[in-house]
Order: sequence, then C-alpha cells, then structure tokens
Amino acid sequence: MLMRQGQFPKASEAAAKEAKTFTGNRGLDIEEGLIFETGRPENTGVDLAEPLPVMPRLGALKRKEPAGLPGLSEPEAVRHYVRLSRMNYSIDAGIFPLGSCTMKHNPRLNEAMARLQGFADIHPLQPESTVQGALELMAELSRWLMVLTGMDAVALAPRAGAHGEACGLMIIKAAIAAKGEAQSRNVVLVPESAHGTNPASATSTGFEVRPVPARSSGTLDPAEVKKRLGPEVAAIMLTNPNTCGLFEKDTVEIASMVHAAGAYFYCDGANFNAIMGKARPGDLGADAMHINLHKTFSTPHGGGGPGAGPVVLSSRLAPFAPVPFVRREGDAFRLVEHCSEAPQASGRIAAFHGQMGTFVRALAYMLSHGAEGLRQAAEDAVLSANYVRVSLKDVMSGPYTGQVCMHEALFDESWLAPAGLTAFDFAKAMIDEGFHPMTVYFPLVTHGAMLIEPTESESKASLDLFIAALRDLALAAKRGDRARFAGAPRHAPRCRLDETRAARHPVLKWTKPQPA
Amino acid sequence: MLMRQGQFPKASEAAAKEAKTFTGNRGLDIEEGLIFETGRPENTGVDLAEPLPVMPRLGALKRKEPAGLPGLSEPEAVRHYVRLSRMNYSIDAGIFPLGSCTMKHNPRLNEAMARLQGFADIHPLQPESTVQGALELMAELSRWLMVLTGMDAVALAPRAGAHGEACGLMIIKAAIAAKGEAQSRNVVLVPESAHGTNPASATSTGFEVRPVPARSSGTLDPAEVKKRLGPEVAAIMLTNPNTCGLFEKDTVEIASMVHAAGAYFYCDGANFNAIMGKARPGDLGADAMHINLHKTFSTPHGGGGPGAGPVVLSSRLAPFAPVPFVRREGDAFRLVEHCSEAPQASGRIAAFHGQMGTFVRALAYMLSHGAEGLRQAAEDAVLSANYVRVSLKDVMSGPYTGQVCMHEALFDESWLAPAGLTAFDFAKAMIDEGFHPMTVYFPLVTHGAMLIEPTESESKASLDLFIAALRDLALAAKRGDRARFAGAPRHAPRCRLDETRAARHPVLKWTKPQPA
Amino acid sequence: MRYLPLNGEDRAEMLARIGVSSCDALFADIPEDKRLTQRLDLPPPKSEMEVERELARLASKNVAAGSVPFFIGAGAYKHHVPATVDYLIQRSEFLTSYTPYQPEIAQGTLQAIFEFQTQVAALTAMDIANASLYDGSTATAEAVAMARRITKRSKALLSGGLHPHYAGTVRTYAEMAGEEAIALPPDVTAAEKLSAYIDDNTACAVVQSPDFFGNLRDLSDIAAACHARGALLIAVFTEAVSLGLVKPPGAMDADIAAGEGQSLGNRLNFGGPYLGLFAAKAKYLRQMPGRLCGETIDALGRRGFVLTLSTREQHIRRDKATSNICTNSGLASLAFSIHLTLLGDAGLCRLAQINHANAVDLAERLAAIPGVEVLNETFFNEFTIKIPGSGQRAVDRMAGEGVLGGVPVSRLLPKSGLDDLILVAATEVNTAADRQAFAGALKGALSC
Amino acid sequence: MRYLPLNGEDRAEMLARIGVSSCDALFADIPEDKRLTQRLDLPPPKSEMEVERELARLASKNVAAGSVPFFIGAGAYKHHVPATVDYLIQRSEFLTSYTPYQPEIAQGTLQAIFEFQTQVAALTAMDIANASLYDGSTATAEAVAMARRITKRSKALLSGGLHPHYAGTVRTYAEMAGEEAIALPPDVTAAEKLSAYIDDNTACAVVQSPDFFGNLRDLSDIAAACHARGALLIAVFTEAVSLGLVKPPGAMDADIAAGEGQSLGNRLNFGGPYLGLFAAKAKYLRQMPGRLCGETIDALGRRGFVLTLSTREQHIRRDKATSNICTNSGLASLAFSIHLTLLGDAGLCRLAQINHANAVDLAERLAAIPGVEVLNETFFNEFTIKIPGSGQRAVDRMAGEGVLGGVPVSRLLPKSGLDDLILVAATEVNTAADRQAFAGALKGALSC
Ligand SMILES: Cc1ncc(COP(=O)(O)O)c(C=O)c1O
Ligand SMILES: Cc1ncc(COP(=O)(O)O)c(C=O)c1O
Repeated sequence: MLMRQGQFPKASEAAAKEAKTFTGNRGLDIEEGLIFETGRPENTGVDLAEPLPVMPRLGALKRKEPAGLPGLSEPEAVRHYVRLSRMNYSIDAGIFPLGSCTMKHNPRLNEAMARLQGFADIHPLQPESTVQGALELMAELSRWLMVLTGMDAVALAPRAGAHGEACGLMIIKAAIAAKGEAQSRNVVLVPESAHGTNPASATSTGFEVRPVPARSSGTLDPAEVKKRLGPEVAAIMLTNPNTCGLFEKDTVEIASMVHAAGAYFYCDGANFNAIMGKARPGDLGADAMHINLHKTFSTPHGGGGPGAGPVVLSSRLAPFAPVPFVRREGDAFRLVEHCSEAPQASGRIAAFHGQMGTFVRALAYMLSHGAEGLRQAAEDAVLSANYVRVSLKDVMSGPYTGQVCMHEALFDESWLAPAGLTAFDFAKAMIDEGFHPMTVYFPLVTHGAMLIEPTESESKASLDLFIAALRDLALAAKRGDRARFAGAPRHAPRCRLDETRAARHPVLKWTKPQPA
Repeated sequence: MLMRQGQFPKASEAAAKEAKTFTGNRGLDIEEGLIFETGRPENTGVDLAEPLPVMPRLGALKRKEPAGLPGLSEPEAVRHYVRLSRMNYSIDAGIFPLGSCTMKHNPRLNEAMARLQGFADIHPLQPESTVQGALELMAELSRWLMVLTGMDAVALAPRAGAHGEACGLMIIKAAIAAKGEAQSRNVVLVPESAHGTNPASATSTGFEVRPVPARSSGTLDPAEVKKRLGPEVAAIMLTNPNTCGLFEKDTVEIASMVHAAGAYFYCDGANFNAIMGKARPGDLGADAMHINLHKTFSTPHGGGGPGAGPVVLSSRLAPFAPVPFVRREGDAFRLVEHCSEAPQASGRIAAFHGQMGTFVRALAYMLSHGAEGLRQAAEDAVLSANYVRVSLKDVMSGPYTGQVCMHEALFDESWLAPAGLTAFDFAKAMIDEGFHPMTVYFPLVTHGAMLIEPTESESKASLDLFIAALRDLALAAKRGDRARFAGAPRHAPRCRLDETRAARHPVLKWTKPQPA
Repeated sequence: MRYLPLNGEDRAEMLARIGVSSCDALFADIPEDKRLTQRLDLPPPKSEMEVERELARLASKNVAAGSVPFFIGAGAYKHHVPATVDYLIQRSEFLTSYTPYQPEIAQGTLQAIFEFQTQVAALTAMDIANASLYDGSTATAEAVAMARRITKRSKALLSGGLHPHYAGTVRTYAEMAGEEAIALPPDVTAAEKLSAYIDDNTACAVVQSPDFFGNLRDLSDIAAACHARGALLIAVFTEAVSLGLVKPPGAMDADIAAGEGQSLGNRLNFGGPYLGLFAAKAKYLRQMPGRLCGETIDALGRRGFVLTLSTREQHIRRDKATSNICTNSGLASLAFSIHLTLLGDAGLCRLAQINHANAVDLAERLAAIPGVEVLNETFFNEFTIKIPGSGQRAVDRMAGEGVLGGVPVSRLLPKSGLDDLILVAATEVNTAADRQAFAGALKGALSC
Repeated sequence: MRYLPLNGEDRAEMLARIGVSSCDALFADIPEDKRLTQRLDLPPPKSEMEVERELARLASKNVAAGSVPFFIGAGAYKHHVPATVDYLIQRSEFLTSYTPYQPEIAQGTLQAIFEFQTQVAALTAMDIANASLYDGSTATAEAVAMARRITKRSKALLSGGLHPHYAGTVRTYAEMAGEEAIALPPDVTAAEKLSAYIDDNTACAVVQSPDFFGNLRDLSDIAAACHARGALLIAVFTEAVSLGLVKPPGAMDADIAAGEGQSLGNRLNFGGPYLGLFAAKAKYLRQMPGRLCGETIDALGRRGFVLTLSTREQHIRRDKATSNICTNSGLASLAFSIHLTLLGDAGLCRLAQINHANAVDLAERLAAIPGVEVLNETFFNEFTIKIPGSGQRAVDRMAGEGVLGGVPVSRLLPKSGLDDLILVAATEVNTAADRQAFAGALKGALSC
C-alpha cells in the first residue's frame, strides 16, 4: 500500500534519447496498445455454432446499440495479455516485501486443486446431496481455523478481510442487540495504527470510531484503552500482531477490561501469519477475528483479489454468525441458508456460501503443512523479519528497530531527510535494483513509514541480497547520490508516473480519439 | 536457425556503466544464478513419506557417491524458472518470423486436451482393451493426414521431422530391397537448398548423397535431375514448397522422371503449411513425406522440442511402414507391434508407438479448423509472406523478391554490404526493436540469406509494424548508421555473446569453482 | 517442508546475527502462559500426492456441472470459458502480484484494469466503471450505500424481482447502518408497480433485469419516476451475457448499474470467488466505491496507468471512505476482461443469441409437458416454471436421475407460497440431448 | 476462425498492396490440374466446446493410470510429478519459443539446458551430457552410431537384458546403415556372458541396468573387457529414478550412457513425447550427437550461454554430421530438470528408496501367491514374475478386474518361450492397498 505521491520529475533529454527505438520496444520489453486500439468489434476469438432458429422472447427489450466491444483473435489476445503480464513484478519473480500484505509463495498444487471439476464446476444452489464433498471441505476448513485460533465457530461468508471486519462487527451488533443495548452501544475503539479498513468497516456497519493512540513502544497502553471504555463502547478492534509488526503484549489485560465493560474484542487477524501455531487468539481473549486466507494461507493475490476473510468466533458470538453455514447431521452435511433456522443469525452478508475457490487453496496449504509446518512457517517469517531488522538498523532509522519484531520490520524516512530524499524515492530506487518496494507511508502513525515483511518464503540468499542492496542504496543516500534516486526507476517498463495528473483530470476509460 | 557467427564487439565503457546497478538487476530484468550456486544437496522441494522398512534387494550395486544434485525449495525453484523464462522471447510475446520454422500460434485448448488424464496418464503397454480411445485417436489423426495429403498410409512413429526423413528413407530402402535392388540403389538426390537434416538423414540410413543445384529462378530444373538419375539412384528428397519459399513447379515432371528411373520421390513436408488444402502431395507424385506436426499443426516448439514427424506414404510404400501401427478390426482398434504380423515392415524405429501428446494437440488443431479452416490458414500464411515481400523488396535485396513466394520470403545481405554490415548485424538490431529475427544464413544456397516466415497467425497491424521497423532499420543501414547495428542488441538480457569463446573452450557443465 | 527455503543451518546463522539463542526468544512478547506448547489436534503434514488424494476424494463426492445435463442459474451460470482465459490469468505476473501500488512495475495489471473499466462501461452503457467489487450482491449493497450518500436519504426500495440473496444482503447492511430498506414481495411475473412507492425519502429503487424469475424489465419508466422524486435508479443484473442481447442499464437511464460478472470468464466455483461489476453516471464519480484506474503519462511522456482518486478509499480516508473494500476481485475481473476481449461485440452477441435460443427451445419443451407452465412472457436464458406439486421434490427427484434441473424457488424464498415454482436456465453448454433429458426427467419426476 | 487474425478487409488490402486480384493468384505455381477444388472428406470446423467434447469422449475410453491400481513399467514409469513442474513448463516463454538460435533473447532456455546437462552428467556420473535426444531407444541407437564413429568398427553387441524395443531400434538403424548388430538371446536372470562375445571388430557392447527384466547388472567387468579389446561400453537405463539409489554408469567406467528420462518430470503420454538422455566421457565430445549448450560471456563481460560446437550438427555439417537430429525433446528435458531441481540429492534418494521399498513389498506379496515366483535376485522398482500359465491371459484378466498388473513379457518378446513371465513395476504412487489389490487380482486371475 502506497499512501502518498512522490515528485514527478521530467526525465532528462539524454535519458529519453537513450530509450528510443523505432517501435518504442526495447528487446523483450514490448509496448502494447489497448484492445480498443488493436481490436475490432466485428472480429472474434471465439467460434460459436449457429443459434437455433427460434421466435425470440425478448419483448421490446432487445439491445439496439451494440456495446462497441473490440474482439481479438485468439493469437492477438494471447499476445496482448502475455505482453501486459511481462510489465508486472510478481512473487514468482522476486521478493515482494510489502508490509501487512504477507506476500508468501503461492503453491501451484493449490491452483490445480481448486480447478478440480468437482470443486470448480459445481453450482452453489445444487441439491445438497450433490455437493457433499464441498460441504465437507468447508467443515474441514472451519475445523482447522477453529483449532488454530482456539475459537468456537467460523463464518465462512466474508469475501475478504474488510468484509470479515464488517461481518464481525455485524455479529457484535447482533449480540449487543440481543442484550437490548442496540441503542446505547455504538462506539468502536480503533487504535491509530489500524489498517484503514478497520475504521471504514466500523462506519459502514453504523458504528462511531473512537481512536486510541499507541504508547511510544508501539503497542497499546491498557490505561489508554481504559480511559476510552464506557457503556457506549461496543467493541475494540485490535490488530495483533499490530501494523507496526509488534505483538500487543497487553492484549490479555485489554481483553478483560473490554469484556468487563460489556464490550467485545474484535481482533484484526490479517497478521495471523506471525503467530499461527505459537499462540491462539481465543486464548488471548478475542471474540471475533477475521483471517485473510489470501495472506496467511497462501492463496494468490491476483493483482488485487479475490481473497477470503472467514471470521472465527468465540462461543459468546457464535449464535450470531450470519447465514449460510454448514451443519453436520449424522454422516451428511447440510447448509443452513435462512435465519428461520438460526433465529439469532445476523442475516446474510452476500449471495451464496463464500469463496469456495479460495477455501480449496487454503485447505490444500494447511494439509501440506500440518500444524507443525504452520508453526515453522510462523517462526521462519518472524525470524526473517528480525534478520532484516538487525541487518539494516545501523543504516536506516525506525521507531522500534531496537526491539524484537514479529513478521515485519518497521523503518521510517527520517534518516533520508538530510539527503532531501523520501521513502517514496527510496522505494523507486529499489525498483531499479530488481525489488518490489516495501510498504511505504503505512502505518500512518509512523511518519514516512517503510514496512518490510519478507515472509517465510525467502531463502537466506534472497534476504542477504535484499539486505546488501538496501544497504548500498542507504549508503548512496547518505553519500548524497541524489541522482540515483531522483531518476528512479530508470529500468522499469515506465519511469515515474504522474499521479497528480491522473487525479486532476481523471481518464478512467478509453474513448475514441476525435479526428484532429 | 542461425548458421554463422557474428562479430563479438566489446561494449563501450559508457554502456557498461549505464547498465550498472548494485545487484546487476534492471527493474524487471532480474539476474539469476545457476541452481548449483543457489541450491544445496540437502535441501528439497518435494515432501515424501518415509519409505517402508524392507530388506533391500540391490545386491552390491547401491550407489556410493551421491550425485551432488542441488535441491531447491519450491518457492526458490518457481522463482528460478520464472526468472529464466523472462529472459526468453516467445511467439506469445511477438512475431517469430523464423523461416522454415512455421512459428504459428499454439492454442491453449490443445495443451488442455493433451493433459486429459485419459491421454496423459496411459501407458503404451496397457492392454489394448484399456486404450481404445487412444488408438482411435491415432487412427483419426492418420485419416486427416491421409486425406489432406492424398496419400494411402501413415507411419506415426517418427519423433520429429528428421526422424521422419530417416523413417521414409528406411521404408524406401525396404521397398528397394524387396525389389532385389538393395545393393545397387544407394544414392539419394538432394537439392542444394535442402535443409541439413535431409543429407544427414540420407547418410545415417546408409545412402550416399548426390547434390542437385537449383536454377536461377530458385526451383529445381528437371533437366538437372534427369542428368543425375540412374540405376543407382534410390530416391530424390525434394522439399516442396522449397526452403527458398518457392513452389517446385516442375514437381510433377520430376516425380514421373524419378518413378520412371525406378526411384522414389521423398518429399520434405516441413513446409506443408503453405499448401494444405490447396494441393495434395499425393497428386504431385510423392511416395513418402514427413509432416512436422510441430510446425504445420501448431504443436509448441518448447524451446527446441518435442515434435512429431509422421510420414505419409503412397500405396507403393505402404506395406513397408515400420511397426507399430494401428489396425481397425470391426469396432475395435489393435496395435500391430511385431514384424511377424507385417512381414514387409521396415522394423522398429523407436520404442513404443509415437508422440501421443503431440498427436492430441495436432488433432485438436485440425478439428478446430476443419478442412476449410486449414485451407484458409494456408492462404493467409502465403498472403502474409507475400505482403512482407512486396513491402520490403524496395529496400532489401533478395534473389527472388520479384516473384510470388509461398509461405516465406527470402532476402539476402548483399544490400547491406556497402554499409559494412551483415545479416547477422541486421538480426541483432531487430532484437532491440522487439522482434525475433528471421532465419539468417539459411538456406545455404543464398549468400547471407534472411528468410522471413510470418505465418498466418499475425494480424495486419503486427505485420505493418514489423515492416515499418525493418524499413526503418534498412534505411538506417543505408544511411550508414553503423552504431545502431554494431552495438546491438543493447536492450536484450544479454549483449552479443562470444560464440567463438564458447566453441574454443567448451564449458558444457557447471563445475565447483576452485578456491582461489 | 517443501515450501520453506530456510534449513537448520540458515536458521542458526540468522539467530546468531540477530543475537538471540533460539527462535522462541523472538516470541517473548507473547505472555508465557498463552504460548502454545501442546500439540494441536490436526493431522500431520502431507506430501503433494497425499493432498491430491484427499482433495480428489472430496471433489469426487460432488456432481459437477459438466458431467450431467445442467440447468441451474439463479445468479450463477455455467458457461464455456475458453482455455486461453484460464491459461492467461495463471501467468505468474498476474496471479502472484499484489494490488498495483507501484505502478511502474504493475503496468500489466493496471492496463488490464483500465480496459476492464472501459469494457464494463460499454457493456452496461454507463459512463464509468470501477475496478470490481466482491460480487453482484455486495455491489448492490454498495450501490445502495452510494445512493444514500448522494441523495442524503435513507430509504432503499427493493423490487420483488431482485435476487433474494441480494435483497437479503442489502437489508442486512441497511439494518446494521440503521438505514431503511423496503423489499417488495416476490414478483414472479414482473407485475409490481414499484414507482408508486417512491417518495421524497427514497434514496433509490433497486430493480433487476433480467430479474430473479427471468423476466426482462423495462426500467425507463422507473428511472423517470425516480428522477422526478430526486431518487436514483440502481439497475441490477446477475447474468452479464444477457447484455449482449438485452437493453443495457445505461440505455434506460439508470444511475448506477451493479451486477454479477461471473458468467464471463469465471467458473461456478460453488459460489465464489465471483465478480462485482459496478458502473455509474460520471457525475457520481467521487462517490464511487472501490478502486479506479486512470490514464496518465510517465516522466518520458509515455502513456501509463495508475490507481487514482484514492482519496475516496479506506486507506486514505479511513472512517470517511466511500467503502471499506480493499482486496477486490482482481483476477476474476481479468478473466472476465479476457473472455470479453476474445468475444468482442460479434462473439458476445452470438453467444447471447445461442443462450436465448437454447432457453426458448427449452421453454417450449417444458411447456409441452402436461401440467407444466412457463410463467414468463419475456426472458433471456432463464425462466420460471410452475409445476403441479413441490418444486423442491421435483428437483431432488431429477437429481436422483442425474439431471440438475433448476432451482426450486422455495430454496431462496421459503414460506412464500411459491413452492411449485422452479427456476430454470439454459446456456450454450446445453445440447439438444441435454434439454430432452431434462424434459424427460421432469416428466418422470412429476409422474411418480 | 478463432485462430486467424486477418479478416476479409485485411485480406483485400493486402492483396491490393501485393498487386494481385485474388489469393489464388499466389498459388499460380501449382499446376492447375493439381489444385484442390473439391471438398475434402473431413468434418467442418468445431467450436472449442465441440473439440473438448470429442476429445473427452476419446479420452474417456482409456483407463488412466491414476484411476486404478497400476503396475506397468517396462521402460515408462508412472511417477508423481509436482504440480509446479507442469505449471512452469507452460510458461509462454518456455512453451512457445524456438530452439535458442538467438542467444541474447533465449538465455532462459539456454541456462536451463546448461543446468540440465550438468544434472544429467552428475546423475549418470559421466563427464558431459547433451541437450537431449528423442527418447531412450533412439539415444541408444545414436550411442551405437557414435561408438562406430569412434572405434571405426561395425559390430554392436546387444545384451539380452536390453529392452526389446531398444534392441529393435538399434537393429533397424544398423541394418539400414549396413552395419552389424548382434543381439544376444533374452536373458531373464542376467546370466549371460557378454564379455565372451567381444572381439576386435566390436565397436561396442550395449548393456542395460536395471535391465529389461529388472535385474541390476554390474557393468564394471564388461567395461574392462570392452576396453581391453578397444571397444566401448554403452550403458543403458530406462528408469532414471533408479540412479538415486543404484550405481551409475560412470562409476562402472561406461563410455557412453544412454537412457530414458521420462520418469522424472514427464507423464506417461501413451509412449511419447519422452526424453533421450545422453552422456559420455569428455574425450568423445566431438563425436556427440545433438545440441550442446556452453558457457561464455557477453560484450559486457556477463556470463551467458549459447548453443555451441554445432559444427558436429546437420545444419552445418549436413551429410557429415554426427546425427540427423534437429528438433529434440526440449520441453521434456526442462520438465526433467525442474523435477530434479525440486528433488535434489536428498529428494531423489528418498524417492528412489520409496520406489525400491514398494517394489520389495510387492515382490514379497506376489511371491506369497502359490505358484508365483519372483525371478530376480536384485532389482530396483521392477521385477519379473513367473506364473503358472499365460502371462498375457493373467494380465488381461486382471485388467478386466480393474487392475493394470504389469506387462506380459510375451508382448515384447513373442515366441521366445517366455509366455509365463510378467514384468511388474511399483513406484511411489502405489499404496499398500493397491499392492494388495494387485496380489488379490493375480490370485484371482490364476485361479479361474
Ligand atoms: C492489517 C490489515 N487489516 C485488514 C486488511 C484488509 O484485508 P482485505 O484487503 O482482505 O480486505 C489488511 C489488508 O491489506 C490488513 O493489512
Ligand atoms: C525444411 C525442413 N526440413 C526438415 C526439418 C527437420 O525437422 P525437425 O526439426 O522436426 O527434425 C526442418 C526443421 O527445421 C525443416 O525446416
């Protein structure tokens, strides 16, 4: 997540000239137009039989104006997308150390499993007797999540982390309503370091957000929480490990305070990768927690999604889970799809039953590791983050570099200021070196944050090269080698892009150029 | 096919400096070490169960010295090969106009079909009753090949074009032997423009090669053939369309001469793409012809193979086809695997029954086109080649640019000579523009040949850009802009490679560096 | 473990550099009594072959759409997806990249999103579209929330032809946010007079076409009625292929179009991941939920693309954001876009015609069964039949005979007096033999 | 047609530029009476869905290895290939590139070949290896031809333990080239005295281990005998996995090693494409057939790879080339190399141990059946059993019961008096239940 725009320098004439070829291509870096420029509506890359001759039943609602969608023959389409793909960085090509994103290896076994006909070609509304394997899989996935988190129930419906947050808050709202406190409890405490989805989810489910600052050591002070608790407080949303990469060590105390105040403890579990197999949120007092299967359990990010954000629940909240859910009845599995069968359920939060494709991948990942392997993965993730932390802390500053971190190491840009450089510049220079930058400018509580999450998927050699390159860049910055940063990235498919222009004059779709 | 080495220039200091980063990476172009440098023999990317405890039955032949093979964890392995792949050009990324190679679109449908369990997971020695679908597929593929070529039988065993040539010549040898001429007929006529595999196949099957020159218009002169015919001649190997991209217009006359002389007409069908659906080699007098399924019928080249080179046969040669072959018996299909059942068969030319994986792909391609679509593909291939020819002939010279060509257009380097440049230089400059070069220095009969085969898979826009870029390069060459060529390629993952060094001091495998 | 590159030696060296003696020292912040020491009740690690066996066992317990005559729709459709689509979305660079926050090395994803936005806008005939939401149901809920922000009114009016899951989702969200959502009763034959309910507190009317029962609805009058009262019209669709043949939302003056994109490029997946399509009039740009990709130039003046207008989004605006969405349906939107790029107008139109024709043919075959009635006057590729007796029972019986013959309306609308209705869809994947098998199975189910 | 980008308008413009009025004018060189005008007797074009249906129909008529207890080997082995392997070889840049003739834009393929060559050399313990040949059988034929070139002698001596298809292939090639190939009689128990046949006209002895019947053979003595007479020893193997556990050719002083590489990274594919492995002593480099990749540097001094020593090859040397091979098994060699890279020594050794252990377990189970005898003293993952009665009949009966229980030796060696032998292989894919099912089926087949 990149939170802020950098400067937009015009490149030197010389650089422009150097890059020039007749085609604009440079070896294997091939420019590619838009499909609207290369395709034509009368062309197609799909052969289809003649339709049966029938009397249409469209009434007066036949489409009059064609959509104007260009078609590409199959070879053209393949080339278009292969060329586009080659303009992307990916985990498969290199370390992707985006803090808070847990960009770990995406096993191809999982892809193959999700594509089994018996999973990919079944409809959510088939008779239950014809989808017993799917329901069993959902039950098995739930079991893993419950055992790993020490919780009592799971809502599988949420499509992603933010959806899980909303789901959890809705459940909490339903529980509060069941206690007759619907009117009075409408505040959610959210630490300032929280991910943006937390406050947004709180608002979108009708809560008011009350921020809580962290203490200087980066974690939440129970005293600060206490100050803000009251009969109007419905819940606290606590990310643990938090977005600074630190374990909230007072979580147990905070949880009991929150509970004592009649509120619920929602845990943002996006960072569960750091502690799986090492500690269970249920033991730490959580009432609800979403888990990003697309982070912790290795399902691919796909350039932005899809994910899945199941929410594990304490026994107190379990009855309020939304529909649908899977229920075992003897040897058979059933879907409970209506609140009539689950009177306390918090309704329906989306169509159908959840991200099955993601569930298959996540379960394949879990089965591959076993509990032992998952614990080892957490340890390796934390080990790698600390290795990066200690290896860079003498050249880069950061608020907590002197203390042990969990799965990610937080640095800041203050050490770059003397050179007149920013985290943004540093990130762009990393691109030239063949690395995806870390998360910059998040969490917001750290000015000029640079948050590095290597995950457990990097070899030591990969970490060592990454560290060495960052040290080299850091020394260059300290030396005042501004050119290396100002012009960066030089070697990417594009130089710095003018984000201001994009926002000032939004061009959000292609339109036919007017003849001059 | 690149036949000759170019100059190996040392790059300028400046260029070297420009390319420098700390890691050696440049944005998305990421350097990658050898597995022997990054992997370790004690690591593995495959989890395997414990072996059963048993009494070994290896006698004294247990391996003592481990092989020393490095293992990579799965994430490391994925990254290794993804990075390597990104250093390659491919049809999927751009035009691949290698003359004589028919680099057409490789449909992904074909890949999916070849991976159906019922094709990919069957063993060649399963009982015939359990592979009826496979045998039916082979029979169906054979039918298509016979109908398209107007021939009477097919030998599916050959693994590639060259193997098909050898197979065809073996069949001819068997036929000659059957006529009692085994001792006397041992010469094969091979035009000078023939692909290198032709003479090599002839030698490897025990024939002597007698070259035939072409006339100035690029095709074979029946008179020249006649001169070389005699009782010692077993066959002529004629490529049609030939490697200059021309249709051998006197093929019928040559065929009858050859037949009259008691010899056979072997046709190299590597270029069948130009005439499929337009003419049948059987009608032109061919007795045997291999077809490169990995060219004409779109199966992927895979960076060098595998392919398949089935040989179609006239009724005269059919009895001499090697084992195995498929025979229909009522509703069932059988494999004839031994010469005892086919007494005239020319033996066995490889284990098992042929390149099934390639057959599935080729048949999927044929079914998709139908006969009509194949004819259209041939027409488009020829149309595109002629379009390139006329669009470049005013700036590039070539021996036959004034006459209609078939699927490929032949140019030469003579027009580059005044600028002190070669076809090799020109090819390398094309790389910078984002194109794979054409075939250079083949066919050998044309000095400094540049053979362009666009295939039917290119859009007009793609051809137009290719033409425009080649014209721009041509004009640059004529202008004497030597720098653009001498330093090329500048933008590829590597600059010119020192081929002389590679050949003089062959390093064909990695060896552990000696400590200095 | 095959996915973990570090070995014991590496770990020891790294611990040494960090200056701790064991990995547990790194977890010292976890209260000691909360550290997991016991073994969890979970199975041991499995080899790849073992995982394949276990998951294949589960998969084989399901009846896949391709393996039987299949006529289920109701918001998710079985279409044929060209092999190329799945191949391309599995390119490492699409599959394993993150949200394109570093545009210089994410132009592939960004250009694909820009093309997707343009395609969705064209398909729906709307001005602008976003980079995707989770699915059709949550897109509809987001549309309602957006309409509330724009109109500063609370009430959402939900047509009785809206997919019941969509209506449920909107209602849940509304309830939680303390807003009003009024759902009209199920409207099997598109007979409701929705306009009559629009008042000055109405933020929006939400109408689906083809509706849940398969009817095509002309939204133009409702749009006019909405606009006359200062309300917005949200047009919903669950079958994107219909837009190849049926009047699009934009042509009926809808303000927001929200729909499900699964049926292009994506498989059934038992309900997810799917793809929320979201388009609107240009004037509502600043209230759009979700990511937007925009065109710009780079330092050398070359065209390029970036995520833009993110001041609407949660990561900048936090509790004031237009939506809480972060991760969306990126890869599903890419599949959609690739499929549509392969089709083009010509292919999409042909595909829609085949769907329609197959559905008409099926309707005729089913209507010919004594006692079976097709309730729709108009439809695209899905319609509702009324049978003598329980739809649920008939569908279960057909399933027993190896025909997946639609969805009993009662499954989604229980206790609504619609137990004798079945929703039936036909697409290009059904052959004449499939349709005949369906008619036969239905006849059989009714007669026993 | 979905694969053809040109439309009618394009074609017209292109014809105009060329200056001809119709496409037929471009085919004017074809004699008029030979131009095809009639419609060919072939089916019309099919949509993707139709092709899938037709090929799925054919595929479903075959019994796939994964779907039943499976014990067939005899030169092709069912192993588990990690999903990653097939994923990676399908990368466009590997799948759809040509032979790396332009090394600057083919470093990916070239480095992979260089690594493959190193792996094959290490696995076989030979000095050098090439970039692959078609398969094990043709690699063996090439090895024999190479031995003839080196020794300038004609006679090849083929062990009775050599795979009959390999022996057949070598004999065919020899016959055609007018050379001598003497095949010893089938040697079920590795009892032949091959050294006795080596004479001064012997170019090479060709010996397989594990041999066709599964026996492990110590080649050291034969190597010594060959070298004493100036002949070469060609060591053949058909199961590359064995080299993880069994003494490699190089450790027994073989001059050339030729083998089948299918069993790593590649599927059964009904017999092809497979992968010919070819390795030799360094001194024979110039006589090697096939492509070789070598290390060099580029103009900036960076390491790079190129195809090298191509003066041996047909495209340069034509009729004097060391072989006629051009297209080889590139992608199959990549799959092999990736699988081996994932395994490493540790994984390969473990894999080989599992194969061996499963085979030993199977041998014990089968030997326990009354009347069944295991003939091998030593074996890796395959052995020969002798049964009372016809092997062919027993195998067919077992197939009827859904067990693919080996290959009757008579299928490859008919009329050799070996009709009561069955060749049986076990790999890591077989479970204990599979082996039990096999034993049960064999017992059943013998008793009926
Ligand atoms: C800490 C934290 N919470 C919540 C989320 C939201 O998850 P999602 O993107 O799946 O909606 C993220 C993801 O970026 C996160 O890092
Ligand atoms: C004209 C011609 N003949 C024969 C061949 C040999 O075919 P293969 O490479 O399949 O052995 C080729 C391939 O390059 C060719 O172009």
